[in-house]
Amino acid sequence: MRRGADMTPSVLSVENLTTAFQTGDGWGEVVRNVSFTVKPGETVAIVGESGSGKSVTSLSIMRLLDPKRARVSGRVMLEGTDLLSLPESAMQQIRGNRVAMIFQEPMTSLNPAFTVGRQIGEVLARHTDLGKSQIRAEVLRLMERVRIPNAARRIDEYPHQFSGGMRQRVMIAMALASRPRLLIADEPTTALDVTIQGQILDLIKELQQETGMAVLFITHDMGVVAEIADRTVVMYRGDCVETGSTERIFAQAEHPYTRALLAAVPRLGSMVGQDHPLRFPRVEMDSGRVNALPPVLNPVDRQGTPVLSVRNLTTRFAVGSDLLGRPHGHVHAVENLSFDLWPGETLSLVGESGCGKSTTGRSILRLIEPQSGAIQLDGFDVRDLGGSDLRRMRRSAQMIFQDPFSSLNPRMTVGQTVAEPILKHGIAKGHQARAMAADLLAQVGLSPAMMDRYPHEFSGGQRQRVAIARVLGLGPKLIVADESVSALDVSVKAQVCNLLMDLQERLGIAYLFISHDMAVVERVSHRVAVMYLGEIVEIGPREAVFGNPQHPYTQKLIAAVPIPDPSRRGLRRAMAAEELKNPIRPRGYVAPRRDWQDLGRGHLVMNTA
Amino acid sequence: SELRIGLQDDADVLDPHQSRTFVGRIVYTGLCDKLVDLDKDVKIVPQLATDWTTSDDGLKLVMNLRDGVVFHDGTPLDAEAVVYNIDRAMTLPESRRKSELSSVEKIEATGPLQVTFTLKAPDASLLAQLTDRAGMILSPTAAKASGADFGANPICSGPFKFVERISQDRIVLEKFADYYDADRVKIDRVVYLPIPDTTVRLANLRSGELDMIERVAASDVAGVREDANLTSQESVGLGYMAIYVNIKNGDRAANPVGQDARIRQAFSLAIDREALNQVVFEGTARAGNQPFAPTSPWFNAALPVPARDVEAAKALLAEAGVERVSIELQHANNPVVTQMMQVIQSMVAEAGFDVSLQATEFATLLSEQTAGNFQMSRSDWSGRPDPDGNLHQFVTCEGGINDPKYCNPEVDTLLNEARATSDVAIRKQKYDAAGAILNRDMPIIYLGHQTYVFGMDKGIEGFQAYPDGMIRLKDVTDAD
Amino acid sequence: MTAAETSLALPARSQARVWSKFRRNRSALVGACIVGFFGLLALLAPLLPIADPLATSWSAIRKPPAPEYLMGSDEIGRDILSRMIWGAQASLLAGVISVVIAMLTGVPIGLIAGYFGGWTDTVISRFTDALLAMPFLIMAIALAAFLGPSLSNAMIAIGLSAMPVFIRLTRGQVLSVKTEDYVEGARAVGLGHLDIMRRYILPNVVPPIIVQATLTVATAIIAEASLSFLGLGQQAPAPSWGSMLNVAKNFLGQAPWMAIWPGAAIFLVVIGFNLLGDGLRDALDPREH
Amino acid sequence: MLIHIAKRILVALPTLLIVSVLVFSLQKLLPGDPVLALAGEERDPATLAALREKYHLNDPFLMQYLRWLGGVLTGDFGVSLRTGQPVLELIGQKLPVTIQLAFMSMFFALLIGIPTGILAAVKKGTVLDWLANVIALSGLSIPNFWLGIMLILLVSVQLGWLPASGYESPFVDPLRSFQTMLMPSFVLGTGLAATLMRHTRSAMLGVLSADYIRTARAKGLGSREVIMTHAFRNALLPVITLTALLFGELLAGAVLTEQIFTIPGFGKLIVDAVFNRDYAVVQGVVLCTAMGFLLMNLVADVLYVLLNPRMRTAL
Ligand SMILES: Nc1ncnc2c1ncn2[C@@H]1O[C@H](COP(=O)(O)OP(=O)(O)OP(=O)(O)O)[C@@H](O)[C@H]1O
Ligand SMILES: Nc1ncnc2c1ncn2[C@@H]1O[C@H](COP(=O)(O)OP(=O)(O)OP(=O)(O)O)[C@@H](O)[C@H]1O
Ligand SMILES: [Mg+2]
Ligand SMILES: [Mg+2]
Repeated sequence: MRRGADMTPSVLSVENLTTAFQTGDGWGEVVRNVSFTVKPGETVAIVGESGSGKSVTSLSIMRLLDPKRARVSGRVMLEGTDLLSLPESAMQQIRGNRVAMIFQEPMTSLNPAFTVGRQIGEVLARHTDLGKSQIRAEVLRLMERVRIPNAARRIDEYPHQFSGGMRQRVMIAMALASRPRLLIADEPTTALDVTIQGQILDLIKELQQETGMAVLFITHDMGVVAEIADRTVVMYRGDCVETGSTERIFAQAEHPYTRALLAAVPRLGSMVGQDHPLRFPRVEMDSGRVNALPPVLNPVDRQGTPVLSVRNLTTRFAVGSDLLGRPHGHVHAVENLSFDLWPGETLSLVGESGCGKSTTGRSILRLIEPQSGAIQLDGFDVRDLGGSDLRRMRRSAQMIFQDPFSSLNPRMTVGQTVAEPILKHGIAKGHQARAMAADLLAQVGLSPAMMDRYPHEFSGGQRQRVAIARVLGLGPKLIVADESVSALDVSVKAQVCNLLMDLQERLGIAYLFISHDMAVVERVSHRVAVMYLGEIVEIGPREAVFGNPQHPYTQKLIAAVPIPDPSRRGLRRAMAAEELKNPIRPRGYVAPRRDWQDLGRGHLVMNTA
Repeated sequence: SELRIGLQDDADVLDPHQSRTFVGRIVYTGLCDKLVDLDKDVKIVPQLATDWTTSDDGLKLVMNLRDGVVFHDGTPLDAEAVVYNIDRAMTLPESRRKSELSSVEKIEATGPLQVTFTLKAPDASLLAQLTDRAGMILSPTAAKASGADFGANPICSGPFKFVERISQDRIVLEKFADYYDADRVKIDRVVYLPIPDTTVRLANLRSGELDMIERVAASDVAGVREDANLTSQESVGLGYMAIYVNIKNGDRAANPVGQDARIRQAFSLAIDREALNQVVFEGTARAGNQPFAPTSPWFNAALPVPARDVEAAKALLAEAGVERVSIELQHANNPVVTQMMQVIQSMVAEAGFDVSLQATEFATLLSEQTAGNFQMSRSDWSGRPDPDGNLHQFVTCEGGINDPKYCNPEVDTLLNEARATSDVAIRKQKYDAAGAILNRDMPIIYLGHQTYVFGMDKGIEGFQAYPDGMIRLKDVTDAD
Repeated sequence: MTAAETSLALPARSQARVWSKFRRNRSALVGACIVGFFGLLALLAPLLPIADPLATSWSAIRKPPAPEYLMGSDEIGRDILSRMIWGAQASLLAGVISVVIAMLTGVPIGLIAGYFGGWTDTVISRFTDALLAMPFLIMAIALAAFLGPSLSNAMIAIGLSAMPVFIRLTRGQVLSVKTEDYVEGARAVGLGHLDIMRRYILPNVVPPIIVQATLTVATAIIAEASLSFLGLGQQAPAPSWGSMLNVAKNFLGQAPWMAIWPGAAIFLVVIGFNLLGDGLRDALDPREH
Repeated sequence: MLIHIAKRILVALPTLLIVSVLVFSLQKLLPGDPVLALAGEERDPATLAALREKYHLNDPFLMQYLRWLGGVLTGDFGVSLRTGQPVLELIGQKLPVTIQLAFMSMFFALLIGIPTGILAAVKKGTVLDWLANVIALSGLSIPNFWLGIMLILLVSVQLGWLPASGYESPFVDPLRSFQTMLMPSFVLGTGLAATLMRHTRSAMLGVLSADYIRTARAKGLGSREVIMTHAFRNALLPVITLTALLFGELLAGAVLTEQIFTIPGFGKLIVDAVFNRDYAVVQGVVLCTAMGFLLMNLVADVLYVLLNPRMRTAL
């Protein structure tokens, strides 16, 4: 049906769209001469790395940019009307009505002060003549349509009472309310867990089939593109470098940038038969040539003493408190966790949001106080350490955080940031420390000339390198990398992963690699532990867990990962809409006894009840 | 008709025996009659007492009381009531009247409407004391019932009776129908409203919110006089404005000004009192150099208000062997006093005094002054009808308010003698003699005398300003 | 370098940038000019060819502005212009120093309360509440009595009574900054509490404090007037804008100019400080463009 | 919710205790002898001694404090040294006045501060922003006494529109009560408006850049609706907390304003009490204002919770 529709008039036709922003010194163009069309019932994806102008393009179409700071030129034709020349009041009639939009951040895109029912109903109140009760009925219908369970009850709840995936459904319901001709989805699944992402993508596809609306889908994830888009527009630094059918782009991309982009995408299953973690290939930007890099060959001696040994670790957070200050219950964030990690090894912790991955990492470094359990770290008994010992211990174990934007002090220069731990631990002084910092920056591939810059003057990948340089100065034996590459673009993600692997090979550092990105995990780890509601449900060598997943949860997790191959599209399994469970237990709850089945070579699986 | 009067302050407790504020006395003028009253010339005239005689030795004072007077609660006024009141004023622990009545040995009812005071020593000032709160007669029934809490619901025998009081907001009185002189009371209701800010007080008068205000600021007097809707009345007060010099009250007296009378004289000579009056009071006050205003019969004409003489002042300083004198001067922090002190500061600077001013909040000023923690201190005295009240307690060695701790037996003798006789000519002679000594020793540098200026609506008639600054409401009519 | 890295243009060095950002901010510049102007007046008062601010003249009581007295004369015949210029000293000092005192005491206490939490926080918070509930007048008179009357003690009194607001404000900010990753990061690399508070938390809680400080400058300048009335602030006859206003209020009808000049000056300075504060906040924030 | 309120009240108790200890100690620091201030021109030593005895001024500090505290706990706040009235009665007389003044002033402050704050945020960097700032700041930098007297001279004396001063209870004469309070509460309100405006502005600026504002606009809502419902509702939260804090400042400002307009409220009561060293009154009034202040904070806290679904549903 779609192929044959080439001659139908397009819903949206963008011609030579150029957007410039007012900056300190004049106007800077961030989107240049972008042209594409979207036909009814068609899905067009815009891909490109962070900052390439995808969002600006969509916001320009919707005229949501501040006209005082942004200048948009070109033509944006929506079924024959040029949106750019409409007066603002007419544009308000179009927004939310003929064109609807959903945004990346489900957590912040809904107004926390109003119920979801009201927020969905607002669109109807604005664009239809329905009465109050009719609106409510319609909202209910919409909520059911986007498969929100218990819609009748949840219509009067507030956004914070919804999980990320459910909020995104609310956003979609809001967008669909007035049956738009075109839906613009700006990275609608980026912030979601893989399983939830799969559900949302399914939903959008389904709804599109029902209504025949056109979808403009913005993403940086090639797997998602392959799964959803009929045609693809590739953007690179504000330019549209390539447009074509998704199959063609994946099969024979013309522009080197597109090829580089595709090469950098980690593919689940590509590690079959590999014994060691494998570096990402390096791509030459101008030619698009791909050079494979060698695997990480450092030895892991599992006979020796582990650098980290965790036994029965439990961490809980109190929730609420009554008049006497006693909590109503506890979040059982980490429950009875045990594992070992040897020098030079990467153990990945995977699992959905809220399953306790970060809490595990933070407990090990004593950034929060665990309830019980034993932690041996490089000879320290972590749970028994006092002030000065704790500080010495911290030289051995370090942490890198997920969000490169919030993990560096915005008011300290990068040089100061990197030199500070060196100075504080008395490793070096004055000029020497500065020289060391420069050296560390060089080690992570940054120019020492950047030392006097502030974090906001770096890209996300660079910041993550700074964060790594900073902890390297202390010569750690263990680094807890908490989603350290999750927020990065594919190419940058590859670089940072490669950097981590280089350092491991050179310095024998052990990583506790926390991530929900299964494809990356498969590439970098020696062993993998799968967490679910605070517990490890499956742990074992990477090839065993990925090749022979035993626990149903592990299987589900792997199945949900989108595959960057348009030809394998449609293999998706219908997944039930569900919310992530929260490990909150009432006061006095006793965790059940668990036992694990040993499948050999250290592959353990929790027995399901 | 209702009369709304703006007062400068809120009255304190409405018990004449316990109260101490000037505005409180204004309220009593309507509320509580006294044994005797003052006339415009500060002569003592009958009020509740119709006539009185003093024995020749001056130790007995016999008073005959008016017949047919009743208190607001209906209790008739008789000799027993007066005896009860004077006893209460002398013995109630909270009484502030004790020193005023200190010369009284006892009081007895010597007839149904006659009382006899027996004195410890002759006291010419006693009658004058009885023109004020010491002579106010409360209903004994009410006073016995309420004890020290009389102020919550005061019951006297004045032309108006108490209705209500909301502290800091208003005190309301209404005409007492059984008043013995009721015909002369033409007002039905009086409301006293405390409004401390002079500008605001005047604004209220102008806008018609008030019918009368007391103590119009000097800077506003001209405006009131020019305003066609307003009239004004004024009278030179009984009190004085002065600077007290620490002569012997503790360590802080050890300074040139405290130790050398010539330096004090120089200070006094360096002040242009008339200019002070013009600049600060726009000419409404009186320049002065004695505890009595030049308009008072007790004024010592032999010591006229000196003209400023900077050269003479310098000469005196030279004689005392100093060229410049540094001195600290504390004063109350109200704007007029502050203005006045700055003028004085700049005047005496030319003669060689480096005065550093210390604006002090009033309660602090009082206790510092008592404690002797001052070099010079600027303070006012509201004045008493009898000359004794303006002098004795300030300058006699044991005087209760002798904060400079000045002590000169000669002065003590003169003032005690003046107190003991009721012969006006002899008293005048003694006060003149004491005044001459004080003018030489100068523990207190008198600066002048304030005038009470009342502003009122054109419609108010029959009001007379008295030197004691009280608002007497008999015969006052309100045209609106 | 890779594509993503080069996409950012290299800016000039940071200090220079703060300065240039500040200079480009027009309202901040206006603010700086106003404050600078009055500051300069205050500093240069002794050198300017103006009348003695203390010299009285009985023949020129409350004269309206005229060539001889450009801003008129006051209630005892002093030149208001020169009193305005000399008064700038006391008023600016009162405004600035007391705010500095309030910040120097309030910010560290708030920092400690917010950072450590628990009992420390509870105790400090209760005390702060108590201080906030305490009337300024009582604190001021008591402190005056304790410290003795002078301009500098007035500043201390004003500063201390403005302190609790800074404690609260700082504490609230710290509570939100404390949860940032970079603070946890600092803990993870083994920095001590002092370092974390000083280098990680403090700089990031400063912006709202600057705004509060510039607002407090206004209150402080006016508070100085009410304190001098209590014998605590600038002692007569030395001038301050606040005390000039205080005196002027008794002559509003007869000599309005006595109030207009100091009133206008306070107004301008307050505006100046607020604009300056806004500009400073924006310029200090490396993230703002 | 009830538990939350109960907890907040429990927390307020120690604060009140601290306040009472602080006032008590500060009073002891005050120079000036209460008895001298009381005695006036009378200095008879026996009288002074009797007064000292009567008011237990010779007792040790701790005794005095405990006696007072014991009294307060049994509902006896002592009597005014100056007027002899029971302190509780005085407080009862002034409390309605102060409450009326406080709320009317707060109304003015909000009326001026919030719209200008919103306007300034929405029009950030424009002339309107500047103007709103100037208006709000002028309220802050014009001293209350000055504005008050100017208004009296203009509105009452020149135009004769409103009474120059005084107070009337709203239960006796609502219209006049409103009229007498109009100017004082305006004067008091303008002083607070600046702070409110500045904070509203910055809260609005923060909210206006939030994602959900973009969502609201993407729905096709008009800018009015976006600003007034979506943005303002969220910007309101920090402003509520601030408003409660401002009640403290309001009481401080009330001192001068009540003086000028001769309103018999707490401000005037406390000034007179301090100047007369009327300790029992100072003590009682401060405790009472502290309670009021804490109560406002509690109300703000409850409002905050009610308006903040995130917290409301957590309770
Ligand atoms: N309001 C703005 N003012 C100035 N520059 C802007 C503004 N919004 C975006 N830009 C710039 O425009 C460029 C394109 O940004 P855009 O948000 O479209 O990127 P994107 O492709 O959506 O990236 P991401 O994947 O990170 O969302 C970036 O360099 C960004 O810094
Ligand atoms: N400080 C805290 N107080 C209370 N609950 C907490 C706290 N930190 C984490 N939790 C809860 O503990 C659980 C585990 O959180 P954690 O951050 O470890 O999850 P995660 O696996 O890292 O998730 P994500 O992938 O979203 O980062 C979650 O339910 C979370 O809400
Ligand atoms: Mg984007
Ligand atoms: Mg996490």
